[in-house]
Amino acid sequence: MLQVKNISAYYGDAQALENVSLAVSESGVVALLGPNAAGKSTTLRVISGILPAASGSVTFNGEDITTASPQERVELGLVHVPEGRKLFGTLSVEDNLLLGGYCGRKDRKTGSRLERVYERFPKLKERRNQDAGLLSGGEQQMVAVGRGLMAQPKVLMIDEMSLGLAPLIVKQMFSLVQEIALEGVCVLIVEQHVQNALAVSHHGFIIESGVTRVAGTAQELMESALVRESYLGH
Amino acid sequence: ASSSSSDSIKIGAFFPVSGSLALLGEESWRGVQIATDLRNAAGGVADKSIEMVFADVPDVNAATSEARRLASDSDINLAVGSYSSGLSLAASEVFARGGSTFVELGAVSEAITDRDYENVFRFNPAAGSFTKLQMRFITEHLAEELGKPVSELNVILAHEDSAYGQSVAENAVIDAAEAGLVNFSLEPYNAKSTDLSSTVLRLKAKAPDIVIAVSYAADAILLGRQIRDNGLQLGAFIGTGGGHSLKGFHDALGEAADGVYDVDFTQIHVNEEFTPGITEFTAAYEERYDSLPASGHALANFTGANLLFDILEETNGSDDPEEFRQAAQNFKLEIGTTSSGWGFSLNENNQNELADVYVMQWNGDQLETVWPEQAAIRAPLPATPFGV
Amino acid sequence: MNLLVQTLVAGLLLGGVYALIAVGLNLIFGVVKIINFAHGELVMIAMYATFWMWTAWSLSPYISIFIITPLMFGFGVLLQRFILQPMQNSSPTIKIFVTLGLSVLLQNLALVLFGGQYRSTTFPWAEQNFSVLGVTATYGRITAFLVAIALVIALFYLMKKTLTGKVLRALAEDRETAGLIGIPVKKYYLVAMGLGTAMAAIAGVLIGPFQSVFPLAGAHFTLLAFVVVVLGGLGNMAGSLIGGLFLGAVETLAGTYIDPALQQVAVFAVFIIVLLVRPQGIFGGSARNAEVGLK
Amino acid sequence: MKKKSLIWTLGLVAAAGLVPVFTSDQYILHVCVMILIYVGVTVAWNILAFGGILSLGHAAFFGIGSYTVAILYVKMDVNPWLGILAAMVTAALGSLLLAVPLLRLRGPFFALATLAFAESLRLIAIYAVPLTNGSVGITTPPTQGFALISFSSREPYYYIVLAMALIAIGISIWIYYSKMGYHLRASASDDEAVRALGVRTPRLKLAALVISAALTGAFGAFAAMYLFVIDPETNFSTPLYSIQPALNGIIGGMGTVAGPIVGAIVMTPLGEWLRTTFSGTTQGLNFVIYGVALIIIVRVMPGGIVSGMKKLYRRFRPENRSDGTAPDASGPIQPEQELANSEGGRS
Amino acid sequence: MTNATILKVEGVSKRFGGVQAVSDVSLTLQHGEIVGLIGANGAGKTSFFNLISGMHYPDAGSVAFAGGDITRLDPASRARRGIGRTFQVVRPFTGMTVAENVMVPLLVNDSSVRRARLRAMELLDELSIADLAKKPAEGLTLAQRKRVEVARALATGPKLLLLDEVLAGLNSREVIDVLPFIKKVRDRGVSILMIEHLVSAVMEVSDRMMVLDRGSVLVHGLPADVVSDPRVIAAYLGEED
Ligand SMILES: Nc1ncnc2c1ncn2[C@@H]1O[C@H](COP(=O)(O)OP(=O)(O)OP(=O)(O)O)[C@@H](O)[C@H]1O
Ligand SMILES: Nc1ncnc2c1ncn2[C@@H]1O[C@H](COP(=O)(O)OP(=O)(O)OP(=O)(O)O)[C@@H](O)[C@H]1O
Ligand SMILES: CC(C)C[C@H](N)C(=O)O
Ligand SMILES: [Mg+2]
Ligand SMILES: [Mg+2]
Repeated sequence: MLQVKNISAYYGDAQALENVSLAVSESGVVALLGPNAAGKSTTLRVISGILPAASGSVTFNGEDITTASPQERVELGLVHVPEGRKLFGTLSVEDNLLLGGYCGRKDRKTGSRLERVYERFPKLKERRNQDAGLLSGGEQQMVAVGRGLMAQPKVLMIDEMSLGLAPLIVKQMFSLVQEIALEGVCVLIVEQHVQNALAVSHHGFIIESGVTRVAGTAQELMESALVRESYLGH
Repeated sequence: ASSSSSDSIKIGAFFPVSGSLALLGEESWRGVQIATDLRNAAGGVADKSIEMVFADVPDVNAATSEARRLASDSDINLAVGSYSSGLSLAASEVFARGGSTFVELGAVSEAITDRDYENVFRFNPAAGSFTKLQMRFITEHLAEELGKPVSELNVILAHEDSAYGQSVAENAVIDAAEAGLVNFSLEPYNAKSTDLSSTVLRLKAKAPDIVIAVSYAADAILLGRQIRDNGLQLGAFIGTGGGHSLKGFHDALGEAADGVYDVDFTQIHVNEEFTPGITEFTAAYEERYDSLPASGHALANFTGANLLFDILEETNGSDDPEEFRQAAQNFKLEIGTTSSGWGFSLNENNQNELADVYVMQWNGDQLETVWPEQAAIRAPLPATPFGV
Repeated sequence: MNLLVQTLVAGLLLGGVYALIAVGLNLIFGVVKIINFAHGELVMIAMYATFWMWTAWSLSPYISIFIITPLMFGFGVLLQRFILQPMQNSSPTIKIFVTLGLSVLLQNLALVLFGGQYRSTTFPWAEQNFSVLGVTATYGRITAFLVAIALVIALFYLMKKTLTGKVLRALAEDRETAGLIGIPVKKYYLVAMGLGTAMAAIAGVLIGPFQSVFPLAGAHFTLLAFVVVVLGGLGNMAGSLIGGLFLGAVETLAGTYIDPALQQVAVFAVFIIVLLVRPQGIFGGSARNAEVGLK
Repeated sequence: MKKKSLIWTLGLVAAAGLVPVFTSDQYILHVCVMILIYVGVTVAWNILAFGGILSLGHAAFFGIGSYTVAILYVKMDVNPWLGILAAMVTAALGSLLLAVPLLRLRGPFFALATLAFAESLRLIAIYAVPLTNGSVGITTPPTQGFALISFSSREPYYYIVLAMALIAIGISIWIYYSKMGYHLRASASDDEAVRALGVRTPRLKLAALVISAALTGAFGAFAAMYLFVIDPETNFSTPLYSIQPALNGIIGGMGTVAGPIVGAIVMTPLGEWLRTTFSGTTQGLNFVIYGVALIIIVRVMPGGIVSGMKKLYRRFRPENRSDGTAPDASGPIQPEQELANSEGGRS
Repeated sequence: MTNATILKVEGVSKRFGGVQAVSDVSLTLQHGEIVGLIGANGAGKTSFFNLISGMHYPDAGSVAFAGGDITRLDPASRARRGIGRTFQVVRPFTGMTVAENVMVPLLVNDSSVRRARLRAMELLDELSIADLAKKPAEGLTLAQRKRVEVARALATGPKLLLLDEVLAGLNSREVIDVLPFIKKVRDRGVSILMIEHLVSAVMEVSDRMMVLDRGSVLVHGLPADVVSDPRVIAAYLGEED
């Protein structure tokens, strides 16, 4: 459904991506792995359109969206939950969620989508009127994912999903991701918890120094020497 | 040493035509241009044509800078200007210190000629002329009309606090005391105020018989409107040139402006026998700019420029500072012989003692000269200023 | 006593004008994150428009406002689209200087086009006096005051309750993320700048009947409007209203009871003192809020 | 790099020193003097900018400096050289009035406070007639002599202000490369983090403010002697001495060492040239062009001329392009730096 | 307070508006000890750090460091006395290179820029980011920035180091590389208080662990005891599946 072919990208004069390719299918969890500075976040930025690709192409459902604006991509169902949550701190939790549904606001189903997010994160319902900036890290991550869900994604990309979250929450997040995937969404996660990530995904990609090194099923990756050596440390 | 080329005399001209002084700066410069063109058309000065080298001086820094630029041109030993006292002080200082001549044609601050510079002249009336005439008008005319002895008249001078207002106010204090106005006080306000409620309320609290105002354009209008809106009743209101001479003042206040007195440089509605040459000036102005002069500044500068040309005629076209000073000191004209009605005679400070201002009164959209008699086209009429 | 009341009334009416100018600035400052030093010039343009429509076509300001406001909205949109938007990624300081350039440009363009003359819209109804118990005010000023209040309430509602308002607030906080979640950022910046400019226009039209217009007519208001915005709290429309009224009162009270020549000094002194006591402005949220909001 | 920049600097200084040898045109020298005054004030302004502090109120210090020397000289007969020193002291003391706002307000809020501060001083200078002569201002006496900093030709003024500007530049370079510079730059980026590392930023910023104000005061004092007319409208002028130095700094490259110098050298003659070229045509046209030019310059080179030039330079030397390292930070020219590290300036 | 006690926090509390972020927390840290601080998101860990480092002042309670009371001292003075910290949300100095970032604290006690530069390089080398020295700090990835953050904190020459989630964003392999470094720092005599969600990692290096829950101390003890405590499992770790 989403296909990224041979992209490269720069920050100013510095090259961050050299040759990254990946493809994800209709639903399920896909893990994007790699050491620090490999270019994982950058890849997501290129896919969501906030950083232009210097070369290569991004296609979504067969449509070439390499030069589309971030809004157009969100409308198509390509949604990015950025690293560091990036909530609107002075807006209430509910307003943050509502804004996540901005692109779909015309279908008048925003209300029911909101209810579903609250069902999934009852804690957020409790805090609906509180400024998002005052939540703890875990709660903020929930709002961030909830905000992403409000856009009715077909592909949901979550950067550093479990960063800074308590183990309990991390577990919740992983099962949440699986649940979301079951509803026919493809979830692309960038994770440092490699083992956990591969455990919930069916596919994985490994990027190193801006180049896709390995692609395969989660099983294959788990068993590959490279992964065991450089990510799991055993 | 005069080095002007044989067929033309180069004269520096400093006026603010941009920035906050642009309006009357431009008017003043127009007066000089008309005088120059008319004189050149009539054969120039001592068979030389006059070439004005213009410099826009929106602020004091620009004035200093431009004065230095023109003064460093070896062909320029003489300059005119400048409408605004602050600019004049700066530009003339540069010229005077460089040993060249500066002739002020429009700024009124006494400080300009009080510095004892040999080569700084002023041909137009200074602030003291304004206040002396105001006090005379009050004691000789208004006191009687308002039916109060001079010593009982409550007179307030409201002035903006730039160099112009400050200079007039300082003179007024002295002249009021001399005139026996014991009940005289000052109300300064900031020239850039966008609201003068406080000033008007203070005036109201003091219940004056007469208010004298020293204002630029926007504040003149504002003060008038707020006096009207607050229903401040006055026996008489006397402007001091500046904003109160502007057509815009009457446009903004309409009938409410009728009856307001104004002491200023000669305006076009004046006894034309007293001001020979004024009709030519008015015609030339209208032809060039398609409107009547916005205030008396164009005429004052026109008159001053002509005086300058007359003096240059005496030096046979030489702009050598020493020769010029001699000629200027010796040059005399009777009152009533120039287009502004002024005469010419320099005092020891190089101030033209025979330049004067007149009392005018708004009537319809005309500012008519009403006092003293020799310049007047009609007698002053009693009126309720600002329609209250 | 009457003097005090009259002074206060004059001050509040003046404050209404400040508030009117400040709300537009608040929107631009708060959302587009631009210190718009040309804000006064936007007011000035509207004043000229009012004057010309009145002089040329005898259009009352209270009618021409419905023409000028949308036109100025468009002007704001154009400014944003062609001048400010290309600068959006630059540092705030750089943007300040673009607006300064704009202010110099507009002031002098007015001078080139209209000369330095002082022009007044003399609409008789606005000049009539309304008087209660010896306290007087003109209809023009009262109208400006009432519209200021109405406008602030409308804007307050817009920002708090409508989606547009929420989007604007989100933009104010983090424009990159707003773009990321699918909000057409540029479009909303156009809206914000357009709205801010329209507010300035409304202010310009309404003060037309009692304030003369000339090229520098707006310049004076810019700093004052900033003072109001900062005092009232960034992004806080009600704060701007109250801040404006407060400053208007301070100005006239200081003028009447201390010295008119020092009334601006009093305003600035109060400004600095208030900031020291409450850096987030009188009505800014908690310190934490302000920090999040201003990132 | 270090050596190269040293040679460059010496070359420039030598060239500057030689200007009067090549021209005796008093107007050109005058423009050069004005350029150097602006170099001085901009460099002083920029010391605060190292710390990410945007002042739009340097006219306050400039004016205090001007008035100090003028009042001391004209009213109390104090030698103007001493007056310049006194001006530095009064300007520094005056800057302490901004101490509390400096420590409590951030970004644009401090900038607005400084703007209001300078405006207040201007109004007070108008009001305090017995001390300042109000709007009429003070004119220094024409008596000439080196001891009185008053000359008939521009050359001596030029050398004096050149020396002052070099001292100011020297101080600014010294600060930039010393402990204080590092701490200021770090504080520009994140004041709280730098405090957590042991830097006493209140003291640091205050020191920067006081140094900046004192230097500005010195140039204000020199300008008073040079322009001999001192009045509130000019010497406390917001456009001339608050906005213009900031503009020079930003156009040159804020917070860099070379930026303000380049900015002042480019902007001062530009304004002069526009005025002289277009005056006498349509009134105000020169400022229209100035405004347009300003917008264009800032738009084309948002990081300032210095970094704009560096970018150009790098473009023409492709081998330098993608090695991924930052430009050498030890040279006098720094990569572009932004005042506030985020949108709109944080409060 | 014994000689070996470096930090003694007694009964500190802090409230933000309606949230009691920290309530009545006490902790004593011995010289050369590593204490791990864990707890759910929003439990008040970072706030507790802020009370120690002086970013916030406690509403109640006291903080003593190296024998002196520092409850009311400003952050800079605390840093000078030997409290170094990192920020959970990393804060590199933008507009400065990585090396210059590290030079900033070094220049607090030493005015020689040259010496500071050399020392900064040593520190960067120790954290294996020497190759980034000349890079502008804003262009780094999160993990790289965390290392810069640690280098900067170490450069203050701390007696007590407060590490707020410095392992976050590292994968297991990288974590394994970093842990010995933390021990090495401790072996030089620096006491360490670290917040971390990666329980296995904290357990490995910590001498003791403390768990915060909604502002208060839930459990405090040896790592093995702490992680097997049912309250901790319920509130923080979750059931093993
Ligand atoms: N805003 C930026 N400006 C300049 N360079 C950047 C920027 N963001 C990232 N980089 C550089 O791009 C490269 C790839 O970074 P990216 O953030 O994509 O890595 P990552 O794989 O997400 O790493 P991490 O796991 O640490 O988040 C790195 O070398 C980084 O230094
Ligand atoms: N400056 C502040 N103003 C208001 N509330 C605050 C402030 N700082 C923290 N809080 C609140 O205090 C509580 C504790 O926050 P803290 O950051 O200490 O949690 P934490 O344990 O570090 O969580 P995490 O693991 O997510 O980082 C949270 O509810 C948070 O929203
Ligand atoms: C309005 C004018 C009368 C001002 C006057 N020319 C001055 O000296 O500044
Ligand atoms: Mg990343
Ligand atoms: Mg935390």
